Formats: sequence, structure tokens, C-alpha cells
Amino acid sequence: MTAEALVLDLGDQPAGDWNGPAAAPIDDDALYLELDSWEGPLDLLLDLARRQKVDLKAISILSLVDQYIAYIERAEALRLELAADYLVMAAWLAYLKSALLLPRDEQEDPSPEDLALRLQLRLARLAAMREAAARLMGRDRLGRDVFARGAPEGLRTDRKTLWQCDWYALVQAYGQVNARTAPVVHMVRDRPVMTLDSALDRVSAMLGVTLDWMEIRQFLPPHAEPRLRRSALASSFVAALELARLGKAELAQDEPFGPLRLRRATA
Amino acid sequence: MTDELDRAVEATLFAAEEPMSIAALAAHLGEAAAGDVREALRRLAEHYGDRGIRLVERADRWHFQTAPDLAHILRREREAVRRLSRAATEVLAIVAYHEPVSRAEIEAIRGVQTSGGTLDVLMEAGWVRVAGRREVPGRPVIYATTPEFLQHFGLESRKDLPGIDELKAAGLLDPVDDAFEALSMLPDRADESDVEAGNEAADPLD
Amino acid sequence: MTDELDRAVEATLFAAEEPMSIAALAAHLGEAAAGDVREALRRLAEHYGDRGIRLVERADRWHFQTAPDLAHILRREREAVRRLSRAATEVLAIVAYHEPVSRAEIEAIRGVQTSGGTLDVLMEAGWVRVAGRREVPGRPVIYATTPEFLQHFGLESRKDLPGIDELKAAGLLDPVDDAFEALSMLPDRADESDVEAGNEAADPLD
Repeated sequence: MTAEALVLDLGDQPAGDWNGPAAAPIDDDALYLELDSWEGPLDLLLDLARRQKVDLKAISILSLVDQYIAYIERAEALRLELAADYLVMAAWLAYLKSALLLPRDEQEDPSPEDLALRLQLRLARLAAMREAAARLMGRDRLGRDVFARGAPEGLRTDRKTLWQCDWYALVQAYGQVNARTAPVVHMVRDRPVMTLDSALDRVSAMLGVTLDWMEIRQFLPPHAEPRLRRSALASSFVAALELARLGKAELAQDEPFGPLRLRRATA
Repeated sequence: MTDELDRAVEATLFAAEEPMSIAALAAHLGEAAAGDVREALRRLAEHYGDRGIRLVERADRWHFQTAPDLAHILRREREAVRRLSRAATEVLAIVAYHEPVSRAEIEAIRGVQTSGGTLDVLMEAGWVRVAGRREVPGRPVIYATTPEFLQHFGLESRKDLPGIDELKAAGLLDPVDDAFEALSMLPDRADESDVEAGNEAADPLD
Repeated sequence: MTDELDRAVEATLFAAEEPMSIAALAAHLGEAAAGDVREALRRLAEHYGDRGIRLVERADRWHFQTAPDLAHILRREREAVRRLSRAATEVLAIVAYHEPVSRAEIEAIRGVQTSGGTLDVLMEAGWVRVAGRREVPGRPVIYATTPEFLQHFGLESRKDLPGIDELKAAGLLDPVDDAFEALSMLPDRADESDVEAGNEAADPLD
């Protein structure tokens, strides 16, 4: 396999513009001076490729590899400190070169041609971005080539609140303030009640009439309206307890919440 | 536009941070003669005569500015409609019914503290104004309504505000009254519902 | 010039401190319809076509700026814009042409590690922003350019990036793996298309 065979022709794409500042003739001294300006091995490779002054699509990878390795060897001879990735790349390129020079049927996967192609694709991508960056930076830039207005008046938007309220809301609010703060009068309704005294009188009097057990409801006024009846029931109950305490009456209830009966004490 | 000097003057004044005199422009533009710059300025001022921006001279200095009739564009007012809060409505109503009235009086009537912000809102709305001070100890500020207030609420005068009796007749006090009534009825209703539900068993007296 | 909307748009953009979208202009000008504003912008841009100042559209926003051919007059008084390092320039180009793009992708193209500081510089300049995360394992942050980037470099949109169509057509914006695969599928290389998977480890730059 000859070096010529390693010129990877990727077709008839138009040649890129490689007339960058680094396209000077190869000059080893200049190369070493640029040591600091390369951003890694790919950058150095790209620079070396551009010095070949051919379309990157048709670059001779073998020649590129030779240049790179030569550069690294000279740098080492000059005892320049090289970053590790430069050496890793040199080792890899040396491997690639040897693989490329081996007879084709002894090659393993991946094939050296594929590796070379990948390297070439990467160089093309970096070169494309580098050129794009240069063209971008060369545009008419705002604040450098073109200028916005120096002293714009500025736009201001003042927000103003338009308050909304209507007659009804106003009057209703006043009404409610009045209602809320008017002196509160607690009206206690006149309720028909039976006092304890009158219940005592009534129960005592009725107990005097008979000796039989009487259910407490029988002591209540027969035609009383419901609220008076409830009051009478309560008062009569207390009266019954009072009479029992005084020994004037006996109470009986057969079961919880069952009818309460009473009769005159017989003792 | 073909004159290169006109273009240069136009761009220079546009990008300048301050108005520039003819001398400063001529110096900035290199070899330009003051007379030529003056001519260019005259032509530019004429060109911008009826546009949205103007080239104007102030104290011998030239600059661009927006046309005077478009000044409102620079400061735009955006109106946001907001409903008056309940508290503010109450305070406004109290001022309207009782004016002139001090803040302490408003609070006494409302039965709650009133934040200063509430009165500020009403003054911002243009409905309430400071009507002086009451000649009592402390000389408190007193508030009253404005003609705009009457206008907004469609009142010819404050006399058009309905009286308390009318409010009641119109049912405007009902919501509160109802609630009051409902509260006073509560014990009775509870009793009756017990009875009606046939809760005899729970009553030791039954 | 008689159209009042033209005058209003002209004055608004002249006074504005930032470029404005059609929507922002329409909103600022109150009742203006977006379509009318667009028409006014078109007429204004035409009017200013050969003057010392231009009306330009960048990232859907409009602003006035000086004509590019007058840079020599204006530049002298100005401080040079911040000089970007070569690394920063490259990263910016990669973000612009490949966006959205992760840091790992930027590094793959450049063949070197990119210090966080480089992206910080670009973000501080307002040209690059974080555009979210890529939904792949590790969820890496992805970067994209900003409207300010387009404004600064005088681009209406990313479609105006110099040479982007050619780069796209040449496949130079595709990842190496894709390009490699595409090339491997060519008839004369089809027999080698099975090697791609094993390639990564052999490449010292990956």
C-alpha cells in the first residue's frame, strides 16, 4: 500500500477556504513557537493539514502523521514540555501509520482506513467551525461596526388603576356597616312558664285528691300549649322531687326513661 | 439620499450620546467643512420635518428626538380596572354619609381599624379628599367626598343617597337582619325540632 | 410621510432602549393591529434603506442602527467590543451552528476540554444561554444562542449564519459517527460498515 492510496478522496465537494494565517510554508522554528497557541493535538493536526495546501477532503493522512510525529519528536528532543494528550495522539498516530502500511488482509477491525477517515472527518468539522467563527467575527457587529441609538429616550408605561364601584355596592356597604354596628338589643320573648311555686301548689293539691299512682303528665294543665306544657313538665318534676324530699310524696319509675309516677306518701 | 455627508451626519447624531455642535460634528467627520455640515443638518432637518422623529437644534447643539406630537408614545398610561375592596367601599360610604369625617370617626362607625392605605386608594380614585382639620384636640384630618364622587355614582348631590329607613325598605339591610333573626330564633327552633323528631326516649321527663 | 402609524412606529423604535417585537410594538401603540405594524415596519425599512441609519430585524425584533458602511466614521470614538479568545470564538460558533449542543459535543468537535470559564464568558456577554437538558443518560445541560447574539452579529435569524446552508449540505454539521456511517454505506465501502461500533476506543480524541 502506497502513501498515495491513503489520500482519501471523499468526492467532488468544493474546496474549503484554508487561507488562514497558519497557511505559511512549513517552518519548524515557527512550529515550536506556536506550541502554546495550539489547543490540543487536533488543533495541531489541523494546522499541519492546512500547511499541505490541499483540500482537506484529499489530505494525505500518512504525510500528516509523519509531520505530527516529527513535530513531537523534535519537541521532545528540545525537552519542551508536552501535554500528555499530544503524546497519546502521537502514539495513536504511530499505530495508525503502521496499520496503514501493513498488508490489507492482516488488518483487524476497525480497519486503519476507517480510523483515518474518522480522523479526517473530525478535522473537517473543526476546520468548518473555525472558518465559521472567523466569518462570524468578521460581520458588522453591533457596538463595533454598527451602532444603536446613543441616547434613547426610553419608553415608559405608567400603570394607572381605574377603581370601580357602583351606587348599589356603596349604599349596601353603608347599610351593612349600620346593621353591624347598631346597638344590639337582645329581645327575650315573653314565654308562658309555670313557676316552681305554682307547680308545688298544683302538685300538692292534686296529690291530696287521690291515693293512686298518677303519671306525672296527669298533673299538667290539660289544655296548655306545647311550650307552657314543657315548662310545666319541668317545674312539676322539680316539685315532685321536692315533695318526695319532704316526705309528702312517693316517686316510682320502672325503667330508665319510663313513665314517672307519683302518689301521696302513705306513711 | 445620495449625499454621503448627510448620511454621515445622520449616523453620527443618531449614535451620539449627547447633542453635538456643528464644530464637534465637523471635527468628528474629519475633513468636513463647518459650512457643509450646516448644509447637511439643514437638509436632514427638512427631511425629518414631518416624520416621527425630528432633528432639532438646542443651544447650538443638534440632536434627534421624537416628534413633539408623539410625546405621549414615550410615556404611555395603561389603565387597569379594579373593583374597590369591601373595606374601601365601606369607608367610602361612611365618608359620603357622614362627611366631613375623621379617620377615628370612620373607625368608630365601622367598628374596626381602617388602614391608611384604604383612604389613599379612595383619594387616588379621586372620590375622597382631605377637607381640612377638625378644631378639636389633636386637630385630626377630616375627609369629604369630591365632585367626581357624585359624578361617578350618578348623584346630583349627597342628598340623593338613600336614608337608613329607605335602605331597610329597599331590603338593603336584609342580609344582616336575616342573619340576626336567624340567630335569635335558634334556641326555639332547636327545641321544637327535638320534639318534632319524636326524641321522647332521650328526654328523662317524657 | 403621512401615515400616522408609520410615524408612531418610527418614534417608538427610535425611543426604545431595546429592540421590539411586532407584538410589543402593537401593544405599546394601543389599538394597532399586528399586520398594520408589520406593513409600517416594511415601509420604514424601505425608506431607511439607503440612509445613514437603518431599520433592521433581528430575532423577530426590530431596531434602528447605523449603516454598516459608516463604521469607519463611528468606530473611532468607540471602545472596541470585548475581544474574545480564540477558544471562546470557536465555542460560540459551535453553539450557534449546532444548537442546542452539550459541552461534551462541543469538546468532541474541538478535540479539547472546554473550560467552564469559556461558556461563562459567552453567557455573561449575553450571547449564549442554557437551553435545558438533553433527555439522555446524565441529562447534560445544553446550550443555545440568544436573541442578543443575533442582534450583535447582525443576523435576522440563525438561517443567516454565514455558510450554514453549505455546511449543512456538506454534512459538516452532522456528528462524525453519522458522517462516517453515511460514507460507509457508499457502495465501495459497504463491506466495512460493520466496524463502526468498535471505533470509539481506538480514537484518542474521544
